[in-house]
Amino acid sequence: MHADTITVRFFARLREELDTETLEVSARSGLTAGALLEELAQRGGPWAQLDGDQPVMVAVNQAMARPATALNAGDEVAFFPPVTGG
Amino acid sequence: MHADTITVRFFARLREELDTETLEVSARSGLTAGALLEELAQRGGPWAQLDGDQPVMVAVNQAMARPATALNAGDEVAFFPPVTGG
Amino acid sequence: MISVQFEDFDVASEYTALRDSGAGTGAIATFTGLVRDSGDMEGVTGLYLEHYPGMTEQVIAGLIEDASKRWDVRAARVIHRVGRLALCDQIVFVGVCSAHRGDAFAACEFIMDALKTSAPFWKKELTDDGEHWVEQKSSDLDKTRTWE
Amino acid sequence: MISVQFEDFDVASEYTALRDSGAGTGAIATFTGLVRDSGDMEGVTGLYLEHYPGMTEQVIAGLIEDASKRWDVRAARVIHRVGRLALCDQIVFVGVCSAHRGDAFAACEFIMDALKTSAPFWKKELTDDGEHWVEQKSSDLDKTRTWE
Repeated sequence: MHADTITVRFFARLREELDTETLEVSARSGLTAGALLEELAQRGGPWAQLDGDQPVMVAVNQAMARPATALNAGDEVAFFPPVTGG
Repeated sequence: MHADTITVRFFARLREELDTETLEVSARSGLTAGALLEELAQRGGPWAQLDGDQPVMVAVNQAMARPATALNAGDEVAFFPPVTGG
Repeated sequence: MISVQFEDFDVASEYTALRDSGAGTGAIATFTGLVRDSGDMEGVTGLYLEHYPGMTEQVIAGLIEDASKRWDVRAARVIHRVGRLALCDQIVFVGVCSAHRGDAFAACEFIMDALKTSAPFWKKELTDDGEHWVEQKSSDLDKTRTWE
Repeated sequence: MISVQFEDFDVASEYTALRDSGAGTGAIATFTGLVRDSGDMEGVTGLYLEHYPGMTEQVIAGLIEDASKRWDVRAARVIHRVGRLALCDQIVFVGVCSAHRGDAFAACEFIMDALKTSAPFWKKELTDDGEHWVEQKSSDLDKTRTWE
Protein backbone atom coordinates (compact mmCIF):
# COMPACT_ATOMS: atom_id res chain seq x y z
CA MET A 1 0.00 0.00 0.00
CA HIS A 2 1.35 3.44 -1.01
CA ALA A 3 0.35 6.71 0.58
CA ASP A 4 -1.37 7.88 -2.60
CA THR A 5 -3.35 4.72 -3.27
CA ILE A 6 -6.44 3.00 -1.93
CA THR A 7 -6.39 -0.75 -1.24
CA VAL A 8 -9.44 -2.64 -2.49
CA ARG A 9 -10.29 -6.07 -1.08
CA PHE A 10 -12.84 -8.67 -2.12
CA PHE A 11 -14.25 -11.55 -0.10
CA ALA A 12 -16.13 -14.82 -0.53
CA ARG A 13 -18.14 -15.24 -3.76
CA LEU A 14 -16.87 -11.91 -5.15
CA ARG A 15 -13.25 -12.81 -4.45
CA GLU A 16 -13.72 -16.09 -6.29
CA GLU A 17 -15.73 -14.80 -9.26
CA LEU A 18 -13.47 -11.79 -9.83
CA ASP A 19 -10.44 -14.00 -9.17
CA THR A 20 -9.06 -11.05 -7.22
CA GLU A 21 -8.23 -10.81 -3.55
CA THR A 22 -6.85 -7.32 -3.52
CA LEU A 23 -5.95 -4.46 -5.89
CA GLU A 24 -4.69 -0.90 -5.60
CA VAL A 25 -6.37 2.13 -7.16
CA SER A 26 -5.10 5.69 -7.10
CA ALA A 27 -6.71 8.09 -4.69
CA ARG A 28 -8.61 10.95 -6.33
CA SER A 29 -10.40 13.91 -4.87
CA GLY A 30 -14.13 13.24 -4.52
CA LEU A 31 -13.91 9.47 -4.95
CA THR A 32 -16.61 7.55 -3.08
CA ALA A 33 -17.07 3.83 -2.44
CA GLY A 34 -20.09 3.83 -4.79
CA ALA A 35 -18.20 5.60 -7.59
CA LEU A 36 -15.31 3.15 -7.30
CA LEU A 37 -17.75 0.24 -7.47
CA GLU A 38 -19.29 1.60 -10.70
CA GLU A 39 -15.84 2.18 -12.16
CA LEU A 40 -14.82 -1.40 -11.41
CA ALA A 41 -18.11 -2.72 -12.89
CA GLN A 42 -17.11 -1.17 -16.25
CA ARG A 43 -14.28 -3.67 -16.54
CA GLY A 44 -16.99 -6.01 -17.84
CA GLY A 45 -17.13 -9.80 -17.57
CA PRO A 46 -17.59 -10.95 -13.95
CA TRP A 47 -16.93 -7.34 -12.81
CA ALA A 48 -20.26 -6.21 -14.29
CA GLN A 49 -22.05 -7.87 -11.34
CA LEU A 50 -20.70 -5.13 -9.02
CA ASP A 51 -23.30 -2.84 -10.61
CA GLY A 52 -25.95 -5.57 -10.95
CA ASP A 53 -28.91 -6.99 -9.06
CA GLN A 54 -26.95 -8.81 -6.36
CA PRO A 55 -26.38 -6.72 -3.24
CA VAL A 56 -22.75 -5.70 -2.62
CA MET A 57 -21.73 -4.62 0.88
CA VAL A 58 -18.94 -2.13 1.48
CA ALA A 59 -16.56 -1.57 4.38
CA VAL A 60 -14.09 1.29 4.64
CA ASN A 61 -11.16 0.84 7.00
CA GLN A 62 -12.81 -2.29 8.37
CA ALA A 63 -16.08 -0.63 9.37
CA MET A 64 -19.38 -0.98 7.48
CA ALA A 65 -19.82 1.97 5.09
CA ARG A 66 -22.20 3.22 2.40
CA PRO A 67 -21.85 4.07 -1.29
CA ALA A 68 -21.59 7.76 -0.34
CA THR A 69 -18.62 7.17 1.97
CA ALA A 70 -15.59 9.16 0.73
CA LEU A 71 -12.32 7.33 0.02
CA ASN A 72 -8.99 8.90 0.87
CA ALA A 73 -5.38 7.96 0.19
CA GLY A 74 -4.29 5.11 2.45
CA ASP A 75 -7.84 3.83 2.99
CA GLU A 76 -8.75 0.14 2.80
CA VAL A 77 -12.10 -0.45 1.07
CA ALA A 78 -13.68 -3.90 0.90
CA PHE A 79 -16.55 -5.21 -1.23
CA PHE A 80 -18.34 -8.42 -0.33
CA PRO A 81 -21.70 -10.24 -0.45
CA PRO A 82 -24.10 -10.05 2.52
CA VAL A 83 -22.59 -11.91 5.45
CA THR A 84 -23.66 -15.45 6.36
CA GLY A 85 -21.79 -16.33 9.56
CA GLY A 86 -22.89 -18.04 12.75
CA MET B 1 -51.47 -43.32 54.86
CA HIS B 2 -54.81 -45.09 55.32
CA ALA B 3 -57.51 -45.37 52.71
CA ASP B 4 -59.88 -43.15 54.75
CA THR B 5 -57.42 -40.39 55.55
CA ILE B 6 -55.79 -37.46 53.80
CA THR B 7 -52.07 -36.84 54.20
CA VAL B 8 -51.14 -33.20 54.85
CA ARG B 9 -47.59 -31.99 54.22
CA PHE B 10 -45.86 -28.71 55.05
CA PHE B 11 -42.71 -27.27 53.55
CA ALA B 12 -40.06 -24.63 54.19
CA ARG B 13 -41.00 -21.80 56.59
CA LEU B 14 -44.40 -23.38 57.34
CA ARG B 15 -42.85 -26.76 58.17
CA GLU B 16 -40.43 -25.05 60.55
CA GLU B 17 -42.88 -22.68 62.22
CA LEU B 18 -45.58 -25.35 62.65
CA ASP B 19 -42.89 -27.83 63.66
CA THR B 20 -44.81 -30.33 61.54
CA GLU B 21 -43.70 -32.14 58.43
CA THR B 22 -46.75 -34.26 57.91
CA LEU B 23 -50.07 -35.12 59.54
CA GLU B 24 -53.14 -37.21 58.75
CA VAL B 25 -56.70 -35.93 58.78
CA SER B 26 -59.85 -37.96 58.18
CA ALA B 27 -61.51 -37.64 54.82
CA ARG B 28 -64.98 -36.10 54.90
CA SER B 29 -67.52 -35.51 52.18
CA GLY B 30 -67.30 -31.96 50.81
CA LEU B 31 -63.89 -31.19 52.32
CA THR B 32 -61.84 -28.73 50.25
CA ALA B 33 -58.22 -27.59 50.56
CA GLY B 34 -59.42 -24.15 51.68
CA ALA B 35 -61.74 -25.58 54.35
CA LEU B 36 -58.95 -27.78 55.69
CA LEU B 37 -56.64 -24.77 55.86
CA GLU B 38 -59.20 -22.78 57.88
CA GLU B 39 -59.72 -25.75 60.18
CA LEU B 40 -55.98 -26.06 60.82
CA ALA B 41 -55.71 -22.30 61.42
CA GLN B 42 -58.11 -22.68 64.35
CA ARG B 43 -55.48 -24.67 66.23
CA GLY B 44 -54.10 -21.22 67.15
CA GLY B 45 -50.49 -20.28 67.88
CA PRO B 46 -48.31 -20.58 64.79
CA TRP B 47 -51.19 -22.33 63.00
CA ALA B 48 -53.18 -19.10 62.93
CA GLN B 49 -50.93 -17.83 60.11
CA LEU B 50 -52.54 -20.35 57.73
CA ASP B 51 -55.54 -18.04 57.69
CA GLY B 52 -53.48 -14.84 57.89
CA ASP B 53 -51.95 -12.23 55.58
CA GLN B 54 -49.08 -14.37 54.28
CA PRO B 55 -49.93 -16.22 51.08
CA VAL B 56 -50.15 -20.00 51.43
CA MET B 57 -49.89 -22.16 48.30
CA VAL B 58 -51.63 -25.50 48.02
CA ALA B 59 -50.87 -28.64 46.02
CA VAL B 60 -53.11 -31.69 45.81
CA ASN B 61 -51.52 -34.96 44.77
CA GLN B 62 -48.37 -33.07 43.84
CA ALA B 63 -50.05 -30.68 41.42
CA MET B 64 -50.80 -27.01 42.14
CA ALA B 65 -54.37 -26.61 43.35
CA ARG B 66 -56.77 -23.96 44.65
CA PRO B 67 -58.74 -23.52 47.89
CA ALA B 68 -61.83 -24.87 46.10
CA THR B 69 -60.10 -28.13 45.16
CA ALA B 70 -61.95 -31.10 46.71
CA LEU B 71 -60.04 -33.52 48.92
CA ASN B 72 -60.75 -37.23 48.82
CA ALA B 73 -59.60 -40.19 50.89
CA GLY B 74 -56.04 -41.15 49.98
CA ASP B 75 -55.15 -37.67 48.68
CA GLU B 76 -51.91 -35.92 49.55
CA VAL B 77 -52.38 -32.19 50.18
CA ALA B 78 -49.44 -29.85 50.75
CA PHE B 79 -49.31 -26.30 52.07
CA PHE B 80 -46.27 -24.12 51.54
CA PRO B 81 -45.07 -20.53 51.06
CA PRO B 82 -44.61 -19.11 47.53
CA VAL B 83 -41.69 -20.89 45.87
CA THR B 84 -38.23 -19.33 45.67
CA GLY B 85 -36.12 -21.72 43.62
CA GLY B 86 -33.60 -21.16 40.83
CA MET C 1 -33.41 -35.42 31.68
CA ILE C 2 -34.47 -33.94 35.00
CA SER C 3 -32.45 -34.22 38.18
CA VAL C 4 -32.92 -32.76 41.65
CA GLN C 5 -29.74 -33.51 43.55
CA PHE C 6 -27.49 -32.62 46.46
CA GLU C 7 -24.32 -33.09 44.39
CA ASP C 8 -22.79 -30.43 42.18
CA PHE C 9 -23.19 -30.83 38.41
CA ASP C 10 -20.79 -30.57 35.52
CA VAL C 11 -21.87 -28.16 32.76
CA ALA C 12 -19.44 -29.81 30.33
CA SER C 13 -21.14 -33.23 30.70
CA GLU C 14 -24.57 -31.64 30.34
CA TYR C 15 -23.54 -29.81 27.19
CA THR C 16 -22.06 -32.99 25.72
CA ALA C 17 -25.22 -34.95 26.50
CA LEU C 18 -27.36 -32.27 24.80
CA ARG C 19 -25.10 -32.24 21.77
CA ASP C 20 -25.23 -36.03 21.49
CA SER C 21 -28.97 -36.35 22.07
CA GLY C 22 -29.90 -33.66 19.56
CA ALA C 23 -27.50 -34.92 16.89
CA GLY C 24 -27.96 -33.17 13.60
CA THR C 25 -29.53 -30.02 15.00
CA GLY C 26 -27.82 -26.68 15.09
CA ALA C 27 -28.48 -24.79 18.31
CA ILE C 28 -27.78 -25.34 22.01
CA ALA C 29 -28.70 -22.70 24.60
CA THR C 30 -27.79 -23.17 28.25
CA PHE C 31 -28.34 -21.25 31.45
CA THR C 32 -26.56 -21.75 34.74
CA GLY C 33 -27.60 -20.03 37.95
CA LEU C 34 -25.02 -19.55 40.70
CA VAL C 35 -25.24 -18.46 44.32
CA ARG C 36 -24.45 -14.74 44.34
CA ASP C 37 -21.89 -13.51 46.82
CA SER C 38 -24.43 -11.04 48.17
CA GLY C 39 -28.02 -11.94 48.98
CA ASP C 40 -31.08 -10.05 50.15
CA MET C 41 -29.28 -9.15 53.34
CA GLU C 42 -25.67 -8.43 54.30
CA GLY C 43 -23.36 -11.17 55.48
CA VAL C 44 -24.90 -14.13 53.67
CA THR C 45 -22.55 -17.09 53.97
CA GLY C 46 -24.54 -19.67 52.03
CA LEU C 47 -27.93 -21.05 51.07
CA TYR C 48 -30.07 -23.99 52.06
CA LEU C 49 -32.55 -25.29 49.47
CA GLU C 50 -35.55 -27.47 50.26
CA HIS C 51 -37.95 -29.01 47.74
CA TYR C 52 -41.06 -31.19 47.45
CA PRO C 53 -39.73 -34.53 46.20
CA GLY C 54 -41.93 -36.01 43.53
CA MET C 55 -43.87 -32.85 42.78
CA THR C 56 -40.71 -30.99 41.72
CA GLU C 57 -39.86 -33.52 39.02
CA GLN C 58 -43.46 -33.55 37.76
CA VAL C 59 -43.61 -29.76 37.55
CA ILE C 60 -40.31 -29.57 35.66
CA ALA C 61 -41.42 -32.32 33.26
CA GLY C 62 -44.57 -30.29 32.63
CA LEU C 63 -42.54 -27.15 31.90
CA ILE C 64 -40.39 -29.02 29.36
CA GLU C 65 -43.58 -30.37 27.78
CA ASP C 66 -45.09 -26.87 27.61
CA ALA C 67 -41.90 -25.52 26.03
CA SER C 68 -41.88 -28.39 23.51
CA LYS C 69 -45.39 -27.49 22.38
CA ARG C 70 -44.42 -23.88 21.71
CA TRP C 71 -40.92 -24.27 20.28
CA ASP C 72 -38.77 -26.83 18.50
CA VAL C 73 -37.11 -28.69 21.39
CA ARG C 74 -34.99 -31.73 20.44
CA ALA C 75 -33.59 -32.31 23.91
CA ALA C 76 -33.77 -30.54 27.27
CA ARG C 77 -31.88 -31.06 30.50
CA VAL C 78 -32.74 -29.49 33.85
CA ILE C 79 -30.73 -29.92 37.05
CA HIS C 80 -31.58 -28.23 40.34
CA ARG C 81 -29.54 -28.66 43.48
CA VAL C 82 -30.94 -28.86 47.01
CA GLY C 83 -29.37 -28.85 50.46
CA ARG C 84 -26.55 -26.58 51.64
CA LEU C 85 -24.81 -24.43 49.04
CA ALA C 86 -21.83 -22.12 49.43
CA LEU C 87 -21.38 -18.71 47.79
CA CYS C 88 -20.61 -18.99 44.06
CA ASP C 89 -21.84 -22.61 43.96
CA GLN C 90 -23.88 -23.73 40.96
CA ILE C 91 -27.62 -24.00 41.78
CA VAL C 92 -29.48 -24.67 38.54
CA PHE C 93 -28.81 -25.71 34.96
CA VAL C 94 -31.23 -25.54 32.03
CA GLY C 95 -30.07 -26.63 28.57
CA VAL C 96 -32.07 -26.88 25.36
CA CYS C 97 -31.07 -28.30 22.00
CA SER C 98 -33.08 -27.15 18.98
CA ALA C 99 -32.94 -26.91 15.21
CA HIS C 100 -33.26 -23.11 15.47
CA ARG C 101 -31.39 -20.68 17.68
CA GLY C 102 -34.43 -18.53 18.45
CA ASP C 103 -36.28 -21.61 19.70
CA ALA C 104 -33.30 -22.75 21.78
CA PHE C 105 -33.09 -19.36 23.51
CA ALA C 106 -36.85 -18.98 24.01
CA ALA C 107 -37.40 -22.50 25.36
CA CYS C 108 -34.39 -22.26 27.68
CA GLU C 109 -35.47 -18.89 29.09
CA PHE C 110 -39.09 -19.97 29.41
CA ILE C 111 -38.20 -23.12 31.37
CA MET C 112 -35.84 -21.16 33.63
CA ASP C 113 -38.37 -18.36 34.31
CA ALA C 114 -41.22 -20.80 34.95
CA LEU C 115 -39.01 -22.94 37.18
CA LYS C 116 -38.46 -19.91 39.44
CA THR C 117 -42.17 -19.38 39.98
CA SER C 118 -43.78 -22.79 39.76
CA ALA C 119 -41.35 -25.51 40.85
CA PRO C 120 -41.58 -26.23 44.60
CA PHE C 121 -38.16 -25.10 45.80
CA TRP C 122 -37.56 -22.87 48.82
CA LYS C 123 -34.39 -21.01 49.57
CA LYS C 124 -33.04 -20.07 52.97
CA GLU C 125 -30.20 -17.59 53.36
CA LEU C 126 -27.59 -18.51 55.95
CA THR C 127 -25.76 -15.67 57.68
CA ASP C 128 -23.41 -15.31 60.62
CA ASP C 129 -26.37 -13.98 62.62
CA GLY C 130 -28.77 -16.77 61.74
CA GLU C 131 -30.88 -17.83 58.82
CA HIS C 132 -34.07 -16.70 57.12
CA TRP C 133 -36.32 -17.92 54.34
CA VAL C 134 -36.16 -15.88 51.14
CA GLU C 135 -39.48 -14.30 50.08
CA GLN C 136 -40.68 -14.57 46.49
CA LYS C 137 -39.84 -11.56 44.37
CA SER C 138 -42.66 -10.02 42.39
CA SER C 139 -40.19 -9.50 39.52
CA ASP C 140 -40.04 -13.29 39.10
CA LEU C 141 -43.81 -13.56 38.93
CA ASP C 142 -43.91 -10.74 36.37
CA LYS C 143 -41.38 -12.58 34.20
CA THR C 144 -43.55 -15.65 34.00
CA ARG C 145 -46.58 -13.56 33.16
CA THR C 146 -44.85 -12.27 30.05
CA TRP C 147 -44.83 -15.88 28.79
CA GLU C 148 -48.51 -16.55 29.34
CA MET D 1 -12.58 -12.45 24.97
CA ILE D 2 -13.01 -12.71 21.21
CA SER D 3 -11.42 -15.39 19.08
CA VAL D 4 -11.71 -16.23 15.39
CA GLN D 5 -9.96 -19.53 14.92
CA PHE D 6 -9.52 -22.64 12.79
CA GLU D 7 -9.34 -24.93 15.84
CA ASP D 8 -12.34 -26.38 17.64
CA PHE D 9 -13.26 -24.89 21.02
CA ASP D 10 -14.14 -26.41 24.36
CA VAL D 11 -17.45 -25.22 25.84
CA ALA D 12 -16.37 -26.44 29.29
CA SER D 13 -13.29 -24.17 29.33
CA GLU D 14 -15.35 -21.22 28.08
CA TYR D 15 -17.96 -21.76 30.77
CA THR D 16 -15.27 -22.01 33.45
CA ALA D 17 -13.62 -18.81 32.22
CA LEU D 18 -16.97 -16.97 32.33
CA ARG D 19 -17.70 -18.27 35.80
CA ASP D 20 -14.27 -17.19 37.06
CA SER D 21 -14.27 -13.79 35.39
CA GLY D 22 -17.73 -12.83 36.62
CA ALA D 23 -17.14 -14.07 40.15
CA GLY D 24 -19.90 -13.18 42.52
CA THR D 25 -22.59 -12.83 39.86
CA GLY D 26 -25.43 -15.21 39.44
CA ALA D 27 -26.25 -15.91 35.79
CA ILE D 28 -24.43 -17.44 32.84
CA ALA D 29 -26.16 -17.90 29.47
CA THR D 30 -24.40 -19.62 26.59
CA PHE D 31 -25.22 -20.41 23.01
CA THR D 32 -23.41 -22.86 20.74
CA GLY D 33 -24.11 -23.16 17.04
CA LEU D 34 -23.29 -26.41 15.28
CA VAL D 35 -23.16 -27.43 11.63
CA ARG D 36 -26.52 -29.04 10.87
CA ASP D 37 -26.51 -32.38 9.15
CA SER D 38 -28.70 -30.94 6.40
CA GLY D 39 -28.08 -27.57 4.76
CA ASP D 40 -29.87 -25.48 2.16
CA MET D 41 -29.41 -28.26 -0.35
CA GLU D 42 -29.28 -32.04 -0.21
CA GLY D 43 -26.02 -33.88 0.18
CA VAL D 44 -24.07 -31.28 2.12
CA THR D 45 -20.88 -32.86 3.43
CA GLY D 46 -19.38 -29.89 5.22
CA LEU D 47 -18.86 -26.14 5.34
CA TYR D 48 -16.09 -23.72 4.54
CA LEU D 49 -16.05 -20.41 6.41
CA GLU D 50 -14.18 -17.32 5.30
CA HIS D 51 -13.90 -14.03 7.22
CA TYR D 52 -12.37 -10.55 7.03
CA PRO D 53 -9.49 -10.66 9.50
CA GLY D 54 -9.27 -7.54 11.60
CA MET D 55 -12.74 -6.27 10.77
CA THR D 56 -14.40 -9.37 12.26
CA GLU D 57 -12.82 -8.85 15.66
CA GLN D 58 -13.69 -5.12 15.63
CA VAL D 59 -17.33 -5.82 14.75
CA ILE D 60 -17.68 -8.44 17.50
CA ALA D 61 -16.04 -6.12 20.06
CA GLY D 62 -18.59 -3.46 19.03
CA LEU D 63 -21.48 -5.90 19.53
CA ILE D 64 -20.28 -6.79 23.02
CA GLU D 65 -19.96 -3.07 23.77
CA ASP D 66 -23.50 -2.42 22.49
CA ALA D 67 -24.84 -5.29 24.59
CA SER D 68 -22.99 -3.97 27.67
CA LYS D 69 -24.70 -0.59 27.28
CA ARG D 70 -28.15 -2.15 27.24
CA TRP D 71 -27.78 -4.94 29.78
CA ASP D 72 -25.68 -5.89 32.79
CA VAL D 73 -22.76 -7.78 31.22
CA ARG D 74 -19.96 -8.82 33.60
CA ALA D 75 -18.07 -10.92 31.08
CA ALA D 76 -18.64 -12.06 27.51
CA ARG D 77 -16.84 -14.59 25.35
CA VAL D 78 -17.32 -15.04 21.61
CA ILE D 79 -15.59 -17.69 19.50
CA HIS D 80 -16.19 -18.17 15.79
CA ARG D 81 -14.49 -20.82 13.74
CA VAL D 82 -13.33 -20.41 10.14
CA GLY D 83 -11.97 -22.83 7.53
CA ARG D 84 -13.32 -26.30 6.79
CA LEU D 85 -15.95 -27.74 9.12
CA ALA D 86 -17.59 -31.16 9.13
CA LEU D 87 -21.26 -31.92 9.84
CA CYS D 88 -22.11 -31.58 13.55
CA ASP D 89 -18.93 -29.56 14.21
CA GLN D 90 -19.15 -26.58 16.54
CA ILE D 91 -19.14 -23.24 14.65
CA VAL D 92 -19.82 -20.48 17.13
CA PHE D 93 -19.95 -19.90 20.89
CA VAL D 94 -21.40 -16.88 22.69
CA GLY D 95 -21.36 -16.78 26.49
CA VAL D 96 -22.45 -13.99 28.81
CA CYS D 97 -22.10 -13.67 32.57
CA SER D 98 -24.44 -11.24 34.33
CA ALA D 99 -25.90 -10.41 37.72
CA HIS D 100 -29.41 -11.07 36.35
CA ARG D 101 -30.68 -13.98 34.30
CA GLY D 102 -32.86 -11.84 32.02
CA ASP D 103 -29.83 -9.73 31.12
CA ALA D 104 -27.67 -12.81 30.52
CA PHE D 105 -30.25 -14.27 28.11
CA ALA D 106 -30.93 -10.97 26.31
CA ALA D 107 -27.28 -10.01 25.86
CA CYS D 108 -26.33 -13.51 24.69
CA GLU D 109 -29.15 -13.66 22.15
CA PHE D 110 -28.53 -10.09 20.96
CA ILE D 111 -24.82 -10.75 20.34
CA MET D 112 -25.60 -14.02 18.54
CA ASP D 113 -28.31 -12.49 16.33
CA ALA D 114 -26.22 -9.43 15.47
CA LEU D 115 -23.18 -11.61 14.75
CA LYS D 116 -25.18 -13.43 12.08
CA THR D 117 -26.02 -10.24 10.22
CA SER D 118 -23.11 -7.88 10.81
CA ALA D 119 -19.89 -9.81 11.35
CA PRO D 120 -18.01 -10.44 8.09
CA PHE D 121 -18.21 -14.23 7.83
CA TRP D 122 -19.22 -16.10 4.69
CA LYS D 123 -20.26 -19.71 4.56
CA LYS D 124 -19.86 -22.12 1.68
CA GLU D 125 -21.64 -25.45 1.59
CA LEU D 126 -19.57 -28.36 0.37
CA THR D 127 -21.40 -31.20 -1.39
CA ASP D 128 -20.46 -34.27 -3.36
CA ASP D 129 -21.43 -32.36 -6.51
CA GLY D 130 -19.44 -29.22 -5.73
CA GLU D 131 -19.71 -26.22 -3.50
CA HIS D 132 -21.79 -23.06 -3.32
CA TRP D 133 -21.85 -19.90 -1.22
CA VAL D 134 -24.78 -19.65 1.17
CA GLU D 135 -27.06 -16.64 0.60
CA GLN D 136 -28.15 -14.48 3.54
CA LYS D 137 -31.55 -15.40 4.90
CA SER D 138 -34.04 -12.58 5.33
CA SER D 139 -35.13 -14.25 8.60
CA ASP D 140 -31.71 -13.40 10.07
CA LEU D 141 -32.03 -9.76 9.05
CA ASP D 142 -35.51 -9.62 10.58
CA LYS D 143 -34.18 -10.99 13.87
CA THR D 144 -31.66 -8.19 14.17
CA ARG D 145 -34.31 -5.60 13.37
CA THR D 146 -36.31 -6.68 16.40
CA TRP D 147 -33.38 -5.55 18.54
CA GLU D 148 -33.02 -2.10 17.00
